[in-house]
Amino acid sequence: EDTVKVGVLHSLSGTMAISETSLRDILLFTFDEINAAGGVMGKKIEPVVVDGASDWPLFAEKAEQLLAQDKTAVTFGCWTSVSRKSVLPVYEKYNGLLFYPVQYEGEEMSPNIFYTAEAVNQQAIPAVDFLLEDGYKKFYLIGTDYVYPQTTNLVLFEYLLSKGIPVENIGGGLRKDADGEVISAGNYTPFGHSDFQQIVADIKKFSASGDACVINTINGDANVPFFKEFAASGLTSEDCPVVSFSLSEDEFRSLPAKDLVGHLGCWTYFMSNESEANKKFIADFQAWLQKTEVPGIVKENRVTCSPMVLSYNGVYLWKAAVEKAKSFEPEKVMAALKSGVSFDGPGGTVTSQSNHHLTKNVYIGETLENGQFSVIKSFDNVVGEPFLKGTFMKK
Amino acid sequence: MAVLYRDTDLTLSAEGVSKSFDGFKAINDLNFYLGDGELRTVIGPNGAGKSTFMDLITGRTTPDVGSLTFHQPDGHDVDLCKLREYQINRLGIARKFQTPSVYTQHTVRDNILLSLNRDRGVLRALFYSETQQDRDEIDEVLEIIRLGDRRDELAGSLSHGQKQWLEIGMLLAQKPRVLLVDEPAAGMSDEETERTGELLLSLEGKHSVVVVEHDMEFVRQIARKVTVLHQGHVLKEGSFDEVAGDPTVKEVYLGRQKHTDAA
Amino acid sequence: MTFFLLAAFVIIFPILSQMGMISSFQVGVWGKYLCYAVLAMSLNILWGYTGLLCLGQCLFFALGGYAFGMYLMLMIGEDPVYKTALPDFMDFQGYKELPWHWKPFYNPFFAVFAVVAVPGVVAFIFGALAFRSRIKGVYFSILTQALTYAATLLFFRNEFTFGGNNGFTDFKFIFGADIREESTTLALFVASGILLLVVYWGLAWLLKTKFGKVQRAIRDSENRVRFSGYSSTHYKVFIFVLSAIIAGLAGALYVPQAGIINPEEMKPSKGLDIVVWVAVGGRGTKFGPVIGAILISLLKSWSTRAFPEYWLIILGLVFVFVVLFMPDGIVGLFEKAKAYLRARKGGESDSGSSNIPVEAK
Amino acid sequence: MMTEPQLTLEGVQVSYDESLILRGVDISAPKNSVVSLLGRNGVGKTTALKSIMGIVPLTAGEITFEGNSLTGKNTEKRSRSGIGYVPQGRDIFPNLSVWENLKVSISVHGQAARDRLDEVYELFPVLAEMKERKGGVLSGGQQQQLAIGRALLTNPSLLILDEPTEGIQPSIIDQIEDAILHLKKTSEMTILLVEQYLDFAKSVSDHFYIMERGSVVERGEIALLSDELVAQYLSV
Amino acid sequence: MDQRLSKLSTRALLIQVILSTGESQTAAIDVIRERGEPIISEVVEAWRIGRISTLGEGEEVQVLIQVSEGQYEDLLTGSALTPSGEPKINRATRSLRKVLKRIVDLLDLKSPDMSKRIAAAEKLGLSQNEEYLPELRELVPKQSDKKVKAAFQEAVWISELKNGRIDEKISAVTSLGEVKSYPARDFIEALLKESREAKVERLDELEAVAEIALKKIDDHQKLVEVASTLVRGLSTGSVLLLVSYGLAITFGQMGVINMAHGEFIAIGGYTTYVVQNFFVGVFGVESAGFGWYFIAALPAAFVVSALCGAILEKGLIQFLYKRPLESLLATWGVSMVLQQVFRLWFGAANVAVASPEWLSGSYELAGISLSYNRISLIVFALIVVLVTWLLLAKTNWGLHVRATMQNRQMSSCLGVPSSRVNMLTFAFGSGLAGLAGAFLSQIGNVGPSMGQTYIVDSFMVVVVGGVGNLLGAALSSMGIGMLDQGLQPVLGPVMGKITVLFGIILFLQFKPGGLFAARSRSLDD
Ligand SMILES: Nc1ncnc2c1ncn2[C@@H]1O[C@H](COP(=O)(O)OP(=O)(O)OP(=O)(O)O)[C@@H](O)[C@H]1O
Ligand SMILES: Nc1ncnc2c1ncn2[C@@H]1O[C@H](COP(=O)(O)OP(=O)(O)OP(=O)(O)O)[C@@H](O)[C@H]1O
Ligand SMILES: CC(C)C[C@H](N)C(=O)O
Ligand SMILES: [Mg+2]
Ligand SMILES: [Mg+2]
Repeated sequence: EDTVKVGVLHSLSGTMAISETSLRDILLFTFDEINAAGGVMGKKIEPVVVDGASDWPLFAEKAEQLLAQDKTAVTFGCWTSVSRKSVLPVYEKYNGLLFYPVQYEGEEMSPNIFYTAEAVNQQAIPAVDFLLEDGYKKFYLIGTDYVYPQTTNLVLFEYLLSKGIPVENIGGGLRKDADGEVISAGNYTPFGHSDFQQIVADIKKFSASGDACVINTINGDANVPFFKEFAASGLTSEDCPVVSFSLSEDEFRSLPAKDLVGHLGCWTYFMSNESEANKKFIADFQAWLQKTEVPGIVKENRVTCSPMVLSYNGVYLWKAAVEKAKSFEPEKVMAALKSGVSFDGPGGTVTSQSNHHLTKNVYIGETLENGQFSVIKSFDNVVGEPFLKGTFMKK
Repeated sequence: MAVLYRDTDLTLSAEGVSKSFDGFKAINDLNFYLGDGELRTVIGPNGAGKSTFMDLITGRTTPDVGSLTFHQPDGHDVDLCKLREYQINRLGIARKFQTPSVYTQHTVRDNILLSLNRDRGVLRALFYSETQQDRDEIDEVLEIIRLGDRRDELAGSLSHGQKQWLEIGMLLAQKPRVLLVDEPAAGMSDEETERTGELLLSLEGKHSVVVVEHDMEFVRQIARKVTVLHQGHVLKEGSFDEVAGDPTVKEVYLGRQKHTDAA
Repeated sequence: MTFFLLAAFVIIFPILSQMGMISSFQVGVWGKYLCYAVLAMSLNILWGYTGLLCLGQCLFFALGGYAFGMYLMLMIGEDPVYKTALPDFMDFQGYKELPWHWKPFYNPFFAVFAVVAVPGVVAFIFGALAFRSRIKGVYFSILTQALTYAATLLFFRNEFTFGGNNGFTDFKFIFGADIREESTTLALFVASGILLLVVYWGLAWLLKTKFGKVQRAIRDSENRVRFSGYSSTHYKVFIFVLSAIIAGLAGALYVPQAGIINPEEMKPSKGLDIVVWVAVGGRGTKFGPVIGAILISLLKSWSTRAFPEYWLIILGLVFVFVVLFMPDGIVGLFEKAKAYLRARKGGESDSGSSNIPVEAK
Repeated sequence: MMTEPQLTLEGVQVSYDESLILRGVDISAPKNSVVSLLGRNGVGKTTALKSIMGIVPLTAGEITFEGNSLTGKNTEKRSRSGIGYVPQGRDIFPNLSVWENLKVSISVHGQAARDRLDEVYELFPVLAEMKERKGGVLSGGQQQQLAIGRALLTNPSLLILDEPTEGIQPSIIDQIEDAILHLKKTSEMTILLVEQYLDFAKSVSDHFYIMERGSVVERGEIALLSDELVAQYLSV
Repeated sequence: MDQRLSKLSTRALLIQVILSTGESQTAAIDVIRERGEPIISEVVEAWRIGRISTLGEGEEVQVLIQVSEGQYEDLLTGSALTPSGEPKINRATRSLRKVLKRIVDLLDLKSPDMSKRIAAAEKLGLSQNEEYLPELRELVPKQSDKKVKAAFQEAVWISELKNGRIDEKISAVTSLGEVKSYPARDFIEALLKESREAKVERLDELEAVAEIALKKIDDHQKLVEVASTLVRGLSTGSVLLLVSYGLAITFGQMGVINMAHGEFIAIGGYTTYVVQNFFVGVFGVESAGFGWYFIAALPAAFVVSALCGAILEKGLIQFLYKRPLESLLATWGVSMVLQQVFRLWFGAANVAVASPEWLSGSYELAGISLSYNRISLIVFALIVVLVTWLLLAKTNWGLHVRATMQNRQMSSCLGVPSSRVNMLTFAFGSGLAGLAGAFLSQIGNVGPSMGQTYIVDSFMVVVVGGVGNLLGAALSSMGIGMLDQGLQPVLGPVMGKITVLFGIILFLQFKPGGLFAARSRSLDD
């Protein structure tokens, strides 16, 4: 048998499809690219694509199907943390291997999952460092009401305090428990929230005295009404820049770019990266898009972005680890990963760490009118650290 | 000549009742007393408030002012305005509606079964099992309404007149103290109307009955005391002949009385 | 008859699995489907037989699931990330001790009690309010949808102490058994099967009682029922609570098999899914909901793997097809076929099969 | 009466679900006459009327109106071609006001209908009094009057009345009777009447048909409606 | 100062700023600071959004401003030009932009555009930069317009809070209190705090006036807050109204439980997107013509959705009038199909719809900020209500709709063309949904599942209003919108929304048939 089955587990329908379909696309591209170059240890990759349909129990079921029925050697998939959490027990039960490519709140390290994702210290912390350096003194926290934004903002809250920012300069509201300990920082909206009038009015007040910025962990398409409202209220990035963690080039395709010019993003890859590797990567991907026949893949105006590249890197890291371990056995592959394998990806070199995360470069970028980022600062070889909560507390 | 008014105890009395809808007085200072075992006929022009009055008694609507009292045999008086429909029904006041209303998705037999005068609480319904007596009662009713041969058909597939009969059967099955019968003869042939009349007459004495009808022949057949409602108020009360001879009643209601005269 | 078919299935399936003819994965999947079937039945007694279209049935399912999930979370012990007795998400959200309302859930009996009580009480309060004020028809439906929507938002909140968006996952033990063992999977399947049979039988019994008749009478003409001396409110509250409890039980058994419970499970769209199961299978039929839930889930499971890009279209067209050509669902089609065979001697039986209104022809 | 029939039913069959309700009904109503259709409860009178309106589909037979077959014409076309219908059970539009109920007819049938309005108000003064009230809250008899008025406004050449006197007070029944006789005299209208109120039927009709279990069993001029026939087919 | 530089024209200076780096750039900026020509802000803005590009290399280099797609102007001469090669976009660095922004703000102080002057004064005042104070002071008396003057004066006072002498501070605080300056609030509070904490020399008088001023501002702010909340409530209500009005017809009037309503909204959104792209193709993004795309999109969205509605009615819904509950199942299926069709056609990602210029920005009225798209939303909602009402209440068609919906069979018996009425009504309702989609594209997402966001809300609005009652739907959407916005400041968006939902549940306890319940005497309604 000269093929190896590989699972692709993303939502192609439902609310998360807006983000996840692009990851399916890039994965299929990567497989084709690897197969064209001779496959993995001589075996061609045979993708098994399933639709998790933004339905978390279905994710678990599909994961089990991939492992138990299709006997895939590895799975690339999941976007939301909850989907990852729902499949985690399945991978542990079958001792499988999952590559998770999207920035997340951390606080997790399953023996069966490899996180190519940005940890909080590879995205939120560098972004705040940059803002502090740039002279911003007031920080408004806003996010979607669930685990990732809440956790990230709590970490940032601690971090900002540790950097000497007074509490009153952290906007969005605080909630404390009975002992007076802060348990939530920031202003939160439900998923799919569409009415940001009040919040933007609040931000306008907050930023009136200058030197203020917004830290945005709103997830998914609620960003569109947020930025539309933000722009409509007359605020610009010079007055009060917004740094977002869930908006990549791919999301910009659906945002009116002119409302976003000058706002900031922080990722471990930008499409505008000048490296040769990246240029080739983009060109190959575009060429692949034109000739692929998978239904529902949009061919025009496609871009690449960090989650896509982290998916791409994941596949190559897996390939490298398989070749290092000389086995498709998930356990051995994971051991090889933990021992540290590297890949020169489009966003620079990434190296796997023993804590199941990656060492990678982090870039701060500024949004351009064409939906691209221009890099304004980079941090090289940042070591991914999933457990951050509490580490900045002085007292 | 039938006895017009037997000096019996009352079962139902309405005093000073008014009810208006968006300013329109459907019932206007109505006083009405129903004796125990009495058969009363109520007539009156379309829109006089006859059905509305029944609505008030059965709890479908509540009066704006006035009192509605049910006099129980044990001497207790119950204020009907405070009760919900099912509570009023459980006191023993049952009604046939002007447009036939039956359980269309149930068989004819089940329509009767559900109307039997048994404990109608939730738990009893769960652990209810049919007794021989129930079966007999059902058969008896089916016999009276002559739907025995259609007992297992869905009530929804009956014709208009058959539904009328079925609803009368449901009324009988409840064995109520007071029967309110709104236009029982509508849609029935003359023969059947007469039979309905006989049926109602046979209830007299055992049950109090209020019948609303426009069919004067029928009214004449069953009439004891007749009440004429007009514009929500009692216009006249008395024997059939007294009422039918009244010029106002003639004017607002009977018209030239061709058919009644002929009979 | 259908009961014995179901019973046979529930018995034979595990035997086949023991013989290695069915994978443990399949057992797990079918175990979930059985729970779905129970859930569908719980809606059917409300909608099919009482005419109360509840769009929030998923709420009761999820509440049962959450109640049992709390127990499962506590049973994880000190194993995963933080190595404390608290569930991980609590460490994660900075709790120092277990909130009071979590404590009794160490006791499995309490958990089972809560599985029944929580959905029951919620249904009772909501039902008593709604039915007393005679909310009915679509008003009732939309209200139940509002209720489940509000609950979803509430459960999404981190501070609601139920894990927010991520909900409960990574269960390890159930009644002392390792949840990942195949034998546990099988046991859960059997438990779901038994629940299904009991509910199926119970509902069949219920329908035959006078209660069942009153129920259907309420569906046809609730006012008439009231004027016949029945308190339709009491009946409706009773059936609503019963249905919620059944849904809760289904949810409780579902959660250990699905391995996750989170607020997504009570989203209004889930409530609609259940309605669709019932409608496709045959509303107001005993077997319809079971077959509808299982077939649709199977179709979804199969098509998301076989046609990941097209499955929504396939499923959507199936619904449209069912409505147009099987007005009484799959079961209705069988009934029609049976009736047709019976009546064939009677010559051309008219187009009655597709209730296409006359004026539209 | 030698005029050609305004309406004929030939061998009309109708069935609900599996059971045959009309088993070949033949009726013919001469122009400008009043024809009564009589029969016990459940024999299929209403069903026959519905089949004329096209509300229930025929399984066999043919209906001809003014010389044209109605087959294939939907209800709406039948109404427009001049058939007015007062159904059993009234079928008032409950949330339209009385005036709007009438206006539905006017809006379809135009000026001719508007001309009739005064006539209708004269016949049923209550409709003028209660113009603004919602149809659904009227009393039973008032609704019946509204239903008749509404049908008259469609300016029909064939008026179908299903138990029009049901629930109506005696004085107004008299007026309806007068109105029917008047219409017969002053217009070309043909009336097909289903009625349980025999005296009424007798006094307005020219012809009668008696139905029994889905078929017509007797027919003739109204004068021929003998007590024997009544006893045989109309009593229990 | 560099003599050579000051001889250069402003345009040439700008070119130097753009092309050079380091010292020579700084020098050029210093000179530009002295100039007051509007071209500076034009160029800076163009630079910010990536409209400045260079052509050629070395000595030959030309700096171009992009006027619109493919159209350039030579910066040096200001004349239009068709580039001979591919112009290379030149971008300002972030820090440079910040510096230039300040210059532009200063420049704007003298801009002929009033709103620019106001904005600049506001901004410079808030920066409390000592350097700007003299200029601001100097400019106050030169302002002829009252509003502008007030803005300049306020800016001066705010700046004085930090940079003035103590007596100036006190009078500034007092004056700011008088004009109830909102932006000053935090500064005054900071001043107060500073004074209180500085134990050595407490400035009692300053503290006293600061307290008074704060109170005045706060009181005023409360008023403004209430008014703003009202406006926001209106606008939220208008969104609800738009998304639910189509449903009030298809569901409320026709009884079709239309789960595909949301997808009709999406059809409207996508139509807008397509029209936008068409306009971009024909006119280019920059052209004046593009701004009109939205005007064209409105009827297009209506027509396309209405057509789809008509097809759906003819192909499916018409068979279900006797089985309304089944319409739920069928339309749910349709909704799934449509969503996936959107994904396959337009991609799974949302698509971008830009607001035309005239819908962006906002208008300030007595401290209440009214953004143009929200205002037009409210106006538009009003129009929709009016037109719908006129159609349904005043036309024969409306009468037929209502008659048909109440009793299909009977209306046919009276000659109402019921199947055509059905189709048109459904199409109209769907068209309204499409219109809503077009409008939503201006404030939210356009994507395959955009409709799902609104479907729960839409049904709620219709039910709270009383099924079948259009006025009820209008009132209930406004009510829910107000309640939502009223609660948000107190409870936050999530708890606010939850409270609204429970509020609705409670409301229906008292009004089980909605605001305007249809009353009926029939036993089985
Ligand atoms: N809910 C209501 N809203 C408005 N008006 C009402 C309502 N209920 C009854 N009415 C009015 O009250 C009057 C009395 O109606 P009711 O049905 O009691 O008359 P009735 O005497 O039974 O007449 P009929 O002999 O025609 O049945 C009518 O004019 C009717 O329109
Ligand atoms: N919707 C239906 N489904 C099934 N059977 C029906 C339906 N409607 C009527 N029938 C049956 O058809 C037969 C004829 O009914 P129809 O209504 O025509 O009688 P009718 O002569 O008008 O009686 P009535 O004088 O009581 O109005 C009845 O036996 C009835 O049971
Ligand atoms: C922020 C999101 C894009 C992904 C994140 N991991 C989540 O929890 O859903
Ligand atoms: Mg009446
Ligand atoms: Mg009839």
